[in-house]
Amino acid sequence: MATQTAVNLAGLTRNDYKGAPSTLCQGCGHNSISSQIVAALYELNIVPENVVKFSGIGCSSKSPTYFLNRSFGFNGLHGRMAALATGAMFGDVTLKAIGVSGDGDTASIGMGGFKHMVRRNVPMVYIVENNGVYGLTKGQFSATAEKGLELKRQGRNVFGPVDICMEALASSATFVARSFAGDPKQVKEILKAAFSHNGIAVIDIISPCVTFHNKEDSFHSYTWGKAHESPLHDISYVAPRDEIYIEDYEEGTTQEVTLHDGATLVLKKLEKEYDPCNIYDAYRVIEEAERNHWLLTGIFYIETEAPTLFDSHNLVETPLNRLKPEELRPAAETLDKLMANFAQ
Amino acid sequence: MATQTAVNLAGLTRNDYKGAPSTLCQGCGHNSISSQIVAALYELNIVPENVVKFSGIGCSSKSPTYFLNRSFGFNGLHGRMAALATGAMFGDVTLKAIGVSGDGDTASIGMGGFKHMVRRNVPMVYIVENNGVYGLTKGQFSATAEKGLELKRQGRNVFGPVDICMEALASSATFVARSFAGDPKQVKEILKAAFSHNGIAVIDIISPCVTFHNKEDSFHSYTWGKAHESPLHDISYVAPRDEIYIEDYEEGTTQEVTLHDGATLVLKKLEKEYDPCNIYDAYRVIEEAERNHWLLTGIFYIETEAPTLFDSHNLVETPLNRLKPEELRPAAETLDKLMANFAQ
Amino acid sequence: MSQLQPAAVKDGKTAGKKIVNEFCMTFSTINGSGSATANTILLRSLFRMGIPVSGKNIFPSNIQGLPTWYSIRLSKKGYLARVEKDDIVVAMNPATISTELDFMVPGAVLFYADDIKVDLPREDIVAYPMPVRKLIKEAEVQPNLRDYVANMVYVGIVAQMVGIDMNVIYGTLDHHFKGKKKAVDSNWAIIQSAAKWAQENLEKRDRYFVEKMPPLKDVIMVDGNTASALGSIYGGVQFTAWYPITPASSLAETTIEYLPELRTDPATGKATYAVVQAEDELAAIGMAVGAGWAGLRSMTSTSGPGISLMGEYLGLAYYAEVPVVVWDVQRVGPSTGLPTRTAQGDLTQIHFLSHGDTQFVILLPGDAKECFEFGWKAFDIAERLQTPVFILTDLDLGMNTHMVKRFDYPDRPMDRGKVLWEEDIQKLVDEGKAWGRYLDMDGDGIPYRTIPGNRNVHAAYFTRGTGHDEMARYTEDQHSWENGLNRLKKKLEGNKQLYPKPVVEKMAKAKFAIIGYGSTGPAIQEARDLLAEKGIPTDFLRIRSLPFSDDICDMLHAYDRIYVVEMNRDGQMRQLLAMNYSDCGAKLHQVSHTDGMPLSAEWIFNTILALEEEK
Amino acid sequence: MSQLQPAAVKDGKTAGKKIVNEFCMTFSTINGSGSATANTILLRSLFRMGIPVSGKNIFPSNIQGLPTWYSIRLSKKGYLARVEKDDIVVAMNPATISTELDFMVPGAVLFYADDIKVDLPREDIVAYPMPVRKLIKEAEVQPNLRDYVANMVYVGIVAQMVGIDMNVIYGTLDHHFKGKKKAVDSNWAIIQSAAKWAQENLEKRDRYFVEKMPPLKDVIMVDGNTASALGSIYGGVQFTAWYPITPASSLAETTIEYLPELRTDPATGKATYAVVQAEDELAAIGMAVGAGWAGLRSMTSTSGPGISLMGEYLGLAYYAEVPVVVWDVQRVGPSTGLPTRTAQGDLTQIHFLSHGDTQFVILLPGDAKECFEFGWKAFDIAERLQTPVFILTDLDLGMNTHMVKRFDYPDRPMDRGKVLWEEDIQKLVDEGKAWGRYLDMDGDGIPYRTIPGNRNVHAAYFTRGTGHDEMARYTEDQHSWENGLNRLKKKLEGNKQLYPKPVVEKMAKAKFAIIGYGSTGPAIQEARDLLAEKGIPTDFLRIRSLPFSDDICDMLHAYDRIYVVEMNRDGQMRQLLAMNYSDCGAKLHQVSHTDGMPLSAEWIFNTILALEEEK
Ligand SMILES: Cc1ncc(C[n+]2csc(CCOP(=O)(O)OP(=O)(O)O)c2C)c(N)n1
Ligand SMILES: Cc1ncc(C[n+]2csc(CCOP(=O)(O)OP(=O)(O)O)c2C)c(N)n1
Ligand code: SF4
Ligand code: SF4
Ligand SMILES: [Mg+2]
Ligand SMILES: [Mg+2]
Repeated sequence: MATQTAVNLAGLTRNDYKGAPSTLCQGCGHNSISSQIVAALYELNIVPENVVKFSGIGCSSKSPTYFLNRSFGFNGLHGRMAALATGAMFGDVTLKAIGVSGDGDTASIGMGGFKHMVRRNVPMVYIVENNGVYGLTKGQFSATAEKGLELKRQGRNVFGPVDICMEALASSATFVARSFAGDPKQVKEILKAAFSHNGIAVIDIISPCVTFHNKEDSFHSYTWGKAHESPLHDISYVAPRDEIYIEDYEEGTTQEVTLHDGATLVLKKLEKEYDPCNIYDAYRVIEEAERNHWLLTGIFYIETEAPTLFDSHNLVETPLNRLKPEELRPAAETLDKLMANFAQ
Repeated sequence: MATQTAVNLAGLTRNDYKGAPSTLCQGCGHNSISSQIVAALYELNIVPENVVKFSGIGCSSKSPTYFLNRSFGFNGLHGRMAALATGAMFGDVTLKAIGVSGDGDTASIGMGGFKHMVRRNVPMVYIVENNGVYGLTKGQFSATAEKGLELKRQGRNVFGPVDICMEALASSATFVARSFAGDPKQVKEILKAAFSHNGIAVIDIISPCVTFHNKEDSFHSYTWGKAHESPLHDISYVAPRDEIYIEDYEEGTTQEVTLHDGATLVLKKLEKEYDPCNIYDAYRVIEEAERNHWLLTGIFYIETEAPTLFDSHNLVETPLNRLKPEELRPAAETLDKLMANFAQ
Repeated sequence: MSQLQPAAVKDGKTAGKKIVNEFCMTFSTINGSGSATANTILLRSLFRMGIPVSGKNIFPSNIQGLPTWYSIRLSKKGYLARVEKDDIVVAMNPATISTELDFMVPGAVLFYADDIKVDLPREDIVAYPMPVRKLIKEAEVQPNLRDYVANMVYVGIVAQMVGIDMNVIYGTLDHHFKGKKKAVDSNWAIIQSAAKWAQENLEKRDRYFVEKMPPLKDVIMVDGNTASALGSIYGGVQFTAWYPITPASSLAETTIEYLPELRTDPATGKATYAVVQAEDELAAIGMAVGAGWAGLRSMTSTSGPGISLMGEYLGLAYYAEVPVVVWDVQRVGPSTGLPTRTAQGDLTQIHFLSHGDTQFVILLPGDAKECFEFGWKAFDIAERLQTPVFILTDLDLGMNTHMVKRFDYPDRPMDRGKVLWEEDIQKLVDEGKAWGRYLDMDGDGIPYRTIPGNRNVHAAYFTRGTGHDEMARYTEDQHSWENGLNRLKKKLEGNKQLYPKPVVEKMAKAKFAIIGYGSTGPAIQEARDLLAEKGIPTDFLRIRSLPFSDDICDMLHAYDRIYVVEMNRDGQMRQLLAMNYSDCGAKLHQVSHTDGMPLSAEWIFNTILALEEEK
Repeated sequence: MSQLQPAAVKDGKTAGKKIVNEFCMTFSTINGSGSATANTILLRSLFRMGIPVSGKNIFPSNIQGLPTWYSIRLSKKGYLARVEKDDIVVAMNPATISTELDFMVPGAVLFYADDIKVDLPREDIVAYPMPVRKLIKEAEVQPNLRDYVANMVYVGIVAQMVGIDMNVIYGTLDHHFKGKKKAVDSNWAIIQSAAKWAQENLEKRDRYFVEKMPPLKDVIMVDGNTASALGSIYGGVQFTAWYPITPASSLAETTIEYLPELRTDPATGKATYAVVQAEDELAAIGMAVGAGWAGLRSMTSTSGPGISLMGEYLGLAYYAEVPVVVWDVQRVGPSTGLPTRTAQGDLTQIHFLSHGDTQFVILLPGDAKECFEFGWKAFDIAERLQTPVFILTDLDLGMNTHMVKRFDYPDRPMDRGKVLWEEDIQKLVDEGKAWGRYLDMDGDGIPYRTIPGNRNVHAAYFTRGTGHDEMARYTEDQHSWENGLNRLKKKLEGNKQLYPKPVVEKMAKAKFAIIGYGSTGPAIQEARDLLAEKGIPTDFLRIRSLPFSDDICDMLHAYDRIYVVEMNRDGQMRQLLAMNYSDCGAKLHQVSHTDGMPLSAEWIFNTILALEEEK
């Protein structure tokens, strides 16, 4: 008797969410994030054909090959994922988009495009696999490298790090989170919430580069992260159809946020009083964390009602890329009318 | 008997600070800013030969032709002033740099370069002549255009504006201010303080485009600005050699900040309790102003001690561009030594 | 105020001869003063009188206060190119009047605002003062409209003096202001009073007249950018990402203007298209490539500096095989150059754009009608070949108003190329056929593509600019690379039937051929007539696309000498021809020149003549 | 574990003949395993034995876990090009062993880690197992170092079997680890034990031997990027802005490595230079242009994708006349292509980079020595001509280690070009001479420039990419534009004495000429010898710069047939030659090919032979 393979509500196995074997280094943080993307989508019962993947160039940007073989994907140019994805998503706005970028890809060369994509609130899960270094080109400083960091061949970094979450916030992002590849459960829960969000969901995931930047005492390493990660809250994602049931429920210690598709985000507050719907709180804790060199994780900010880029375009119901020629070429009479107007 | 022309402490007349006649539209905010640049430098007794000017492309970016004829200047590419200036300033770090950009130039195409220049704390007065529109290409939306703005041929702007000051702050700018071309006195005082600052001084100046975007009810117009400008404080710049004397001095109502070159910035607080050395205050008021559509002006933030880009390079005293060939080409023996090492 | 006394025509040679519908008028004004309306009214009125006309605007790269010229050429013979001399100058700008005098032919006419000090050094010019201030004062115009209205004064006076039909002017006004009565009336009033003043006060002492001609059949007046925008719309454009830049902005802006009318669902009012103003050209092309990949008819429009920023993405589109249409409305470079002047200087750049071995399809419309035609055809070509297609126009073609045959509605259905949807993929699977994104199944170098949103489980593939094999898998394998790249070459060079063929015009016993392309056509045609008059008949080959049509090869072999006429310094088309047709290189002669002005027939004629004499 | 029994050589033809110092060894490993050190030790040891060697690294575009090959060619005749077949393969990667077998010559040798299952289909190969695991186990290596140490096992075994001097290996180890005793000892221990194992367990059944040769005089081993970095430093580079990209990164990184030692003030320890890692290539070139304008010897280094982003700024530098040096270490494009493979595919792109009519000086070093030489000369040329100068190398030249003559110290003083400082300007003023930034005072097309920081009141000017006249004033005037642009052409084409001339090598009674450039020189030279052996003597012209030297024109006229050999699909140099020398186009034949691998002599020989036969 053959063993039954487990399937999700979409009738798919975990295998259906897999990608090609990874060619990243063993132990690379990016690999563990890919696994959580697979897990999150499997658990969310999202059919891979309904997802489209994007990336730039870098080790991180290779990741989309390593999950969701059955989804279309486009590995674009270094630092230019934002524009590519923005244009591509107009093809069929019913698709869910996920983008994977690196800290070099997003915060160095890609800063401008990233900021403008966020500003347009393009509905997409935008993951920055942040290791503070250029992995694929062998260990130069990226713009998120911590000040004072020393790297072989590169000397000492004299600049303060770009804070992806702060940048997202300054550009009016509607979902801003930080996580740590060494905390897979949190990564997964945040991913699920992000997929339920209608708008840009920026997730800055500290993802150690074990080959070029994994010194115990550096912010982007596993060791440091494991020792210092400080979550703002415990995050549980509750699917639209499920009943909310949280252990250890205690008055005033949790906050619920209803997401676009009806799912609920349950945040169990830890230590700090924190309201992720309050933008001032977000600015404050991000700035505080940066200043004090804390690896503060969690969902910093979420705004569920903002219109997306597509809302403002008032598109026909049919996905644009399925329109028929006759829907695209105006009738001959219209040209006659125009010509009459241009004529003598 | 000829009339004596007034001269400043550098022995120069105002004329010595002039540029070519402006070819901008009559009444353009940019022209009034050029005048204040002339006035500030004249009053600061800065010799024009010690200044170097930069700009991108746009009406605003034409301005450097209209002041300081006796200074070198480089009108670069659209959106790419930051890099040009960063490289150029290495030539002679004793020069004072002023850059004039537009909102399109800085916040649309130039976003990435701008952010990275700020992050490097390149010592430069960086002025954004912000009119919320592309002037030179005839009235398209720029990234600082207010949400909901309607412009001829362009329709309605659906995106929130980029806030230059917020962006500067998020990139750890060390001097962040906003002013209004319709308030020449404030523009001038802020400029003076900026020239005394050792680091990047970002000044976002609302500067109406009278031709394409000057509707009474729009944020970037003269009329609206004049009616709604709300200064954080009264700003007085006191030169290093002068004694501080402020009228109406009242205990606790002023704050003094000593600038890099020994000058003092005296801020007379208006309405709000505000400390421009406190970054949280800065985030808060900028966010508040944006959200509430206030034209809040003044110096939002100043940090006088941060090292500049050049501090980290430990350059020789002589300006690099005056080094002699023998200081640049290593001696022949050094090559022999290297070759020995590469040989069998 | 030094009032200039009208001088009599002293040039014996030309005096007396009446010149009808064959001259050039230049209006010298200051930009930002609203003269565009006045000039348009005059241009259109002449057009309505059946006279072949063309208008060329020479404007500065600023918004207000600098010299601007607008030249209208009337030519009953139908010549529409720029001429280098003026017959009539209307001078509203004191700063430039002495320059204008230099360009006036003997017997020319000068209309000038009478508050300008004119020191007329030439006796062969007829000068008429225009009491602009006085007429405005009498008209009791609001102060803020005075500059604008001043231009209507010259409309009235010039119309009166050369004989433009006043009823036609009224009709044109009505058309221009879309029947808005108040605007029509107020402008009409001032035009009329100016005409009346001229009638009463000026004695006609010059030789220039306009006269009605038979109606121009099936002819329209339109600027190239509008034609391009409409061509794109009738080509079914679904996505445009653009960034403002002169002289391309009005192309995208015109799509914004017409799309809501032409391309929204009548029932729901919803759009079948999207236009995004990007944050820069890197983003514009990135978005356009993304949309092309996602199955949309996608385009961007820009000018030289934008192209220089788009190289990296276009190399990706070439290699990953993404259809996208790129308009380059050329201006004068290098660098920011002369943003408001015209040139054909981006040809070689685009041909060799992006690193590594790339190659791009380039279409070269010769007039506004072809802008429309190539506008819709470009999508067919791009989607059929799954590759970027460039369309090169220039400022002269794009921004000036041209007289041209009316546009023809597309004569064939849209070609969306080799696209596999769910059923198509399933059919292949069911038939046990292997589909690979980059597999050349038909032997024409063109693979089949699927489009995101295709929900068949076998449809998805991963797109990348890195090495990939026929199945779209990542590979660094030498042979996959080389085969892939060679197939791309085959794809573009083996399907030449898709590209517009050159247009050939012959004269009997032609001594040599002239090659040209784009906006210089009218000047070349006129120069050929001048040469023919000198006893030198020529043939003309107008190139309309790259990769070169095979016809060109035959043509090149048929002549001993070929002059390649273009508007750039380096003779870029000649360079490309010499490179492609090595055995003909020696007979290709460069006739090129770039100073920002459209080429004149005179310059082409003189240059070729000189080269002929040299040989 | 299927243990493969050593097979005897069966190929009768080759058996027995001893092959000394004339073969190729390939080490097949997995990247990230640290094999680079092992390979370098072997390469350098052979070099120290006086044997001409070259090493070529074929590595994937990832960091760890994928197949990597390192080939060492020994050639007592001095041939240094890539060969397509292997004589010896050292197989450490089970995944690729079957591929490797395909490339082995009859009689070849296979060393393989004995935990690899080898199914040896060929009887003509000698196979030696290597007990890698066992030896590592015995050596008691820390677990995290095992992969790395495994490579030292093959160093010992191969050295023992082909006869590399163990003392030399020790010396090389010492050199490699800069005398760090612990590292030297631990590696030495494993190498020795491996060699001992081989001595005791393997019977030599193959024909390959190395033997000491006389010392190579004045020869060094170095990679091109190091040579380029040093050339820049000895050229007095003051400012570098760069952005990481393979294969260019190590160029900038090497300047960072050497500058502190070579270019700080000994008294104060302060720097006479600055290196900035920019946020992208747009910024890198922007900074470099800024610094060049401000009077610094300024450069950037990148590869294809970076060049595609730099077009706009380089057009500005060309037109505004700013000196700057740009290194392009070419990799395979289009697009991201094969980032770790070599090509010469950016030539036409760069020649036509940026919109409008532009033109760039391009230097084409043929080996590491010329990388050094052109490195310093490029600054002289850039500053003399006030224009961007490109230096094109490629991955093979840049990243592989080459044997080359030692570098010569610059033989002439720096040329900072026509720069006016305070006194110079004052002198002109005092003499009543007008200076204008773009005034051609000497008639050579090169104006004088001042530099920001010059405090003379007359020194300043305003720099722009928009139209300007000789006095650097803004203008849209037609003649100023055209004159300015023509002067730029004259500047670059009228001062050709500044550019490196082509190198010509002749054979008596040459049947035709071969043209080549850059890293393909060694392969071409070897191919010429092969052709000569076939009775076809040839001449060779190695182009070293563009604009083309006048010598080239003469050369072209001297032959009936010319084969242009290069590493790209489109024959880019041939294209440029055909374009420039129209009358010679027909005799220029394309011999080009790009699959990511350096060209081999064999391929060149075969291709030319085939073309010769066709004709
Ligand atoms: C235009 C361009 N410049 C440079 C490169 C080289 N490059 C490839 S990946 C990379 C950096 C990647 O860093 P990051 O985004 O942080 O990703 P990681 O490898 O660290 O995951 C660079 C500079 C490129 N591919 N394209
Ligand atoms: C690469 C490039 N793209 C586009 C342009 C066209 N362009 C010139 S100025 C300008 C916008 C200027 O707007 P802004 O910076 O706000 O200046 P303003 O004119 O409003 O002062 C644009 C898009 C250009 N010069 N270069
Ligand atoms: S180099 Fe670093 S980022 Fe790249 S795959 Fe390896 S560990 Fe990950
Ligand atoms: S168009 Fe606007 S920004 Fe430009 S000069 Fe005129 S008023 Fe100023
Ligand atoms: Mg990284
Ligand atoms: Mg603006």
